[in-house]
Amino acid sequence: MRIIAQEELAPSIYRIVLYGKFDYAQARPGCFVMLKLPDGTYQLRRPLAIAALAPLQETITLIYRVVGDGTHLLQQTAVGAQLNILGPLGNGFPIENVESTENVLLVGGGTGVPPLMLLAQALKDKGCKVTTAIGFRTAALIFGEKEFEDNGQLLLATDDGSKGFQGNVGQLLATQPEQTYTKVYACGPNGLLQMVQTRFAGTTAEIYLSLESRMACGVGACEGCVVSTKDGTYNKRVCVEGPVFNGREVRL
Amino acid sequence: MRIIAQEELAPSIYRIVLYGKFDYAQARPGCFVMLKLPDGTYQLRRPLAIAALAPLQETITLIYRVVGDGTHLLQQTAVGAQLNILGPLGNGFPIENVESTENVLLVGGGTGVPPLMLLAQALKDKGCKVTTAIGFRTAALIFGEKEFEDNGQLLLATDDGSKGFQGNVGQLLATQPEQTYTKVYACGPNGLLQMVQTRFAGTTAEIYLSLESRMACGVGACEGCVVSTKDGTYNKRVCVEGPVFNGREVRL
Amino acid sequence: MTAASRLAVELPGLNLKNPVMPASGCFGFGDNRYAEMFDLNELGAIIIKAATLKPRAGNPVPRIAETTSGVLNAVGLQNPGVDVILREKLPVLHQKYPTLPVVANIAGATQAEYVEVAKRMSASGMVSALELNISCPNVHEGGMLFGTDPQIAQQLTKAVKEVSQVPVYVKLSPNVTDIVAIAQAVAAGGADGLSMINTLLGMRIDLNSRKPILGNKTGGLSGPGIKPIAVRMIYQVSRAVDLPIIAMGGIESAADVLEMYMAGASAVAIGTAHFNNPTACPDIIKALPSKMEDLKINSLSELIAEVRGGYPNDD
Amino acid sequence: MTAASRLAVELPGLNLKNPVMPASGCFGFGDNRYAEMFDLNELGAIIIKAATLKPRAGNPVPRIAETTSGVLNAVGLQNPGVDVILREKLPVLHQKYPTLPVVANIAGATQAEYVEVAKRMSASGMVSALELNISCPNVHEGGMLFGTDPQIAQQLTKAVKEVSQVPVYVKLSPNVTDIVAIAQAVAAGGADGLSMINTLLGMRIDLNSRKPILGNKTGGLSGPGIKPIAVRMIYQVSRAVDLPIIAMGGIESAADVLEMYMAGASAVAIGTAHFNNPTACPDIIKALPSKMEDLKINSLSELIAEVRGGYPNDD
Ligand SMILES: Cc1cc2nc3c(=O)[nH]c(=O)nc-3n(C[C@H](O)[C@H](O)[C@H](O)COP(=O)(O)OP(=O)(O)OC[C@H]3O[C@@H](n4cnc5c(N)ncnc54)[C@H](O)[C@@H]3O)c2cc1C
Ligand SMILES: Cc1cc2nc3c(=O)[nH]c(=O)nc-3n(C[C@H](O)[C@H](O)[C@H](O)COP(=O)(O)OP(=O)(O)OC[C@H]3O[C@@H](n4cnc5c(N)ncnc54)[C@H](O)[C@@H]3O)c2cc1C
Ligand SMILES: Cc1cc2nc3c(=O)[nH]c(=O)nc-3n(C[C@H](O)[C@H](O)[C@H](O)COP(=O)(O)O)c2cc1C
Ligand SMILES: Cc1cc2nc3c(=O)[nH]c(=O)nc-3n(C[C@H](O)[C@H](O)[C@H](O)COP(=O)(O)O)c2cc1C
Ligand code: FES
Ligand code: FES
Repeated sequence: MRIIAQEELAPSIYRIVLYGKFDYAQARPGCFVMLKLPDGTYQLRRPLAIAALAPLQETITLIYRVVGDGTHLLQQTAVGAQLNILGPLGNGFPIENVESTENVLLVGGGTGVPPLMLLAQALKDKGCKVTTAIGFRTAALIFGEKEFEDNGQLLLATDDGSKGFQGNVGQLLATQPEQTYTKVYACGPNGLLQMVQTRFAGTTAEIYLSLESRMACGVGACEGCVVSTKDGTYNKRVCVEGPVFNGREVRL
Repeated sequence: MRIIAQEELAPSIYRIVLYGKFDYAQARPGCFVMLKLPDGTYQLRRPLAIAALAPLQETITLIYRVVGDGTHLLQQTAVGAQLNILGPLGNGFPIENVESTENVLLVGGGTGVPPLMLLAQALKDKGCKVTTAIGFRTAALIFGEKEFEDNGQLLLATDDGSKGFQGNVGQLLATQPEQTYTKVYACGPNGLLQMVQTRFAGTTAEIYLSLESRMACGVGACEGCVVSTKDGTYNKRVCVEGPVFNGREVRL
Repeated sequence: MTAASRLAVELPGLNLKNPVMPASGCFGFGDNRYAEMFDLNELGAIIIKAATLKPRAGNPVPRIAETTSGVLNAVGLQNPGVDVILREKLPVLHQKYPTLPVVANIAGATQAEYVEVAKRMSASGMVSALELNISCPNVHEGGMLFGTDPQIAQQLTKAVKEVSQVPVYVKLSPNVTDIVAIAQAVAAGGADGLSMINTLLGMRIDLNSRKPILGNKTGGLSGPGIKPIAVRMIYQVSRAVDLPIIAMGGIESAADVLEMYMAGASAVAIGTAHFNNPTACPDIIKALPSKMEDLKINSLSELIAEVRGGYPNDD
Repeated sequence: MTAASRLAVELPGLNLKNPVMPASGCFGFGDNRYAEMFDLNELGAIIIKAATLKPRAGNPVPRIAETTSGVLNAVGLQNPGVDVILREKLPVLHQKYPTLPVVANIAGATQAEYVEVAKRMSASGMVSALELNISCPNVHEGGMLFGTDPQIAQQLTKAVKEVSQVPVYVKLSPNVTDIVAIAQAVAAGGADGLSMINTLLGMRIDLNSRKPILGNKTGGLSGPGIKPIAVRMIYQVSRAVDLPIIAMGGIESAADVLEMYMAGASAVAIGTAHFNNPTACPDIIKALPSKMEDLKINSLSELIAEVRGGYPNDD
């Protein structure tokens, strides 16, 4: 696919828009792509969640943080360059059975935020009441605000209190009145996911957690990305049985 | 240095012009540069002879044949890109003591031709009578014709006779009347250099041969590029004591 | 000679229309999404993920780390065990691709385990050959020791050969002082062929945590960075041991395949290259004929004969 | 703590203002044009090209071949012999850079040769330490065998230690099944430190000629592709043997240096990186302090103490 736009959303956070052939029909919120870096040195593709989809315009949007050599190179890559994209991959968030009357919560942090953007929109399209709680280190790092506000209610937390609630998302949620969410979807660092598991364990909400894992193939061929559920040890591959798992079953 | 021009001279043969800081004062005909390829995958720079120098315009010209991955990548590199150049390196052809009255012969083949272009010009500037004999596989592959004709007499050979003499440069020289060249300078494949050694062994001409060798450092640090002379085995480094050697001493 | 027969090679148990197969551990049991990207019938064969007697959960995550021109993996032979493989994995593969030769990679912690897995696997009628994995650097029992001690390697090969109903290729570890000694030992043990090389033991350390990235600390290094080591070992072994070699280690292109042949290979396997290029195998198969033409190679079988028949004239 | 003392490290015989030195064979005797590109006084030390008793012409050309993220070399210890080095090379180096510590890499075909070279070299007053090269893959006599057999390695170390007037670092070969056994053997032989790793034995074949590119056929593989192997070996050895390690193998950046420290290194040497970047050493030295700051490393000597003091708590 061709890079048609690339912009900085916040320090070290970039949005990249890719145009071209893609299996748009199969792409669901929570799915990811394996992006081949435009330099033969790298042996592994990089997994990145789909943050937005525009089948008619034939574009997908990825939002990534520059953390290492690969994302640094991606950031350096000029608009116009072709990128080899494998995907959509992964199961995505289960939303088929969400009713328009449901009250759903999205919880995210850091680079776990992008897939929630696509999810929020899909749930809003279904007519649900969407609440999103996301946390950042500081106000300058916030992105996605508008997208979440457009699709429901946004609860913002920053570690330093420079915007929204001061503290992490877990602490933010603790201050909220007990709500009867029917479904909770979360993506972010393991700490955040564990917090969500604990916080909603006693509720009747269905919990869906999107996981990260170091991947080689991204398609279920190498057993590199495994995770354990209550049914076994390393019995699930994040790339095919995930990245989204039932939060009551997956062991973090 | 920055690439300011790149053009195809003949199939697989490219001329590239580089602009920028360079130690022009030290560059002599027969000197080479070690060019760092613009891709981190490559561990070794590529040695290329200086084909033309324009100190006032601050440019150097290299002429190269695409033979492998490195030269292929170079050919793909766009005008405007920066290339890291190490050089000028090597001893170059000895021309300090050439007198304006001398009758000199240049012999070249294939990618041995580029350094002779700069040499022909320098010798012409000194007022010498320059004859150049160069060989190519076929007419389509010829380059440098104009440059050599501008600086003296050009004898052309093609293996298939499609232009000039039919045969190799050695055969071409055999057809020429015995001349009293005071100096013979040659650059090209080993076969050609050996022919020159043999052909002029019985004459009084000084013979200078420019050699190729697989190099790692290019600066005399690794002993990778050695060649033998009559005084010893692998006693000379092509990158510092060469690439130009006394043809009566070097063992090919 | 037809384009097809140019690529055909014959090895014990493996009558291959072309020499290219996915390497063990990089293509599961053919039950992954790579299989949606091309028709596995295009492959010369497929080498499946290691099978052990009991299911193995493998090593702690992270199991994957990238290195310069390489990948470290410490999967640790995760697999559902030979019985599940025979019941659930191989029948599906066999039914979908009835003519695709299957090479079963087998591993164990003890000789008895290897023998038992070999017995069951080779009796299934669904595999054309075994690949005896005596070289996995990522398991703490057995694994590597079987591949680093010539005597143990020979005994194991012999024991497996006694029960196997299909030819046995022994997969050698490069983490040894003298690969030729191991190759000679397994040849003496009755191996029908060799498979080389498995991964080199390596490590990466995370600068922030100051700890190894991999859960298992060390992992096996694969990819193009190790190709010169593979070429050297195949070259040395092919001159000392008269067994066909399935070559692997960093192959990414038709040129790499031919370099392996010139070193002494009879067939090739592709692992790490899949991760960047899911259609690495069919791409290489397609590119081979014209690359061979460039190099004036009429057929792979003639190339094998030339390379491996030519040793006496070699200095 | 001053920026300077952050980089200072102390090893037997080597009191270094920073830990960075050119690796043997990649910087001659300091008598090459790299020395025009920066002031060698910036270096922590310099390791000079191998010295043997007699002059050596080395291996046939070609001696250099590139591989993916690596270089193969088969120079074959070309050098003018210890006496010429002592008479012509070291005095020049010493005069130009009187305070630059020099580590002399020494090699031989027999134990007697090693001992003789060690005796002369260490008595010269111009070298701070010896680096006993028992690991050169590019010579057919001695060389590698000294580095692959623990007993021979131990004997040799002992013999050299008996005559050497300066500390002795033994340079280990990675081409072994068990690097720890060799390290333990040379430690028992009295080594003052270790230097690791030398190159991995590799090969490239030219597709047109169908023959190995290198005149020597095989060569030693260096460069970033081998770094994970170096890290693993240094990690293993540093946990088993209480000797300081000069680390090398694919180091290109300050980050690579720190990864080596976290594996267990006390100093580092840079080889192949010079070929792309002649100022690799000073560049790395300059980059180290800020990289250390990023990673909250106060000083290298504290990092050594942390890493190598921390093993009991390691699982
Ligand atoms: C399913 C999935 C979806 C993801 N979606 C996003 C996203 O939308 N936005 C975003 O910024 N990041 C996302 N990540 C994390 C992202 O893949 C890593 O940040 C990225 O691969 C780092 O590459 P690098 O070369 O810059 O870092 P390096 O550290 O140099 O990478 C080295 C290797 O480690 C792997 N790696 C490093 N960090 C991670 C990580 N956190 N998770 C998985 N692999 C890692 C890399 O893929 C590569 O193989 C996702 C990860 C997964 C598994
Ligand atoms: C002093 C000197 C001057 C040269 N001048 C020119 C010139 O002006 N024009 C030109 O076209 N070529 C010249 N060459 C040859 C040129 O260096 C090689 O063609 C080029 O390095 C090939 O690089 P590659 O990556 O395309 O080929 P590959 O074969 O992929 O290169 C692999 C490695 O082999 C080395 N190598 C391959 N062929 C040669 C060769 N013939 N000589 C030396 N090293 C080689 C490469 O440098 C590299 O390290 C010169 C060589 C030397 C030593
Ligand atoms: C993720 C991964 C898993 C592997 N699993 C196995 C395995 O189960 N059994 C085995 O014999 N080799 C295994 N290997 C080694 C490969 O089969 C192959 O020998 C090695 O990777 C070198 O080839 P390559 O460079 O093409 O990957 C594995 C390699 C990788 C990268
Ligand atoms: C061209 C070249 C020559 C070398 N010569 C020697 C040598 O004489 N003695 C020695 O002990 N090691 C020698 N080495 C090995 C290096 O010192 C070093 O151990 C190895 O290259 C790994 O480091 P690197 O990856 O930074 O190059 C040589 C390496 C190269 C590339
Ligand atoms: S990344 Fe290979 S199985 Fe998931
Ligand atoms: S290339 Fe290193 S000495 Fe000439």
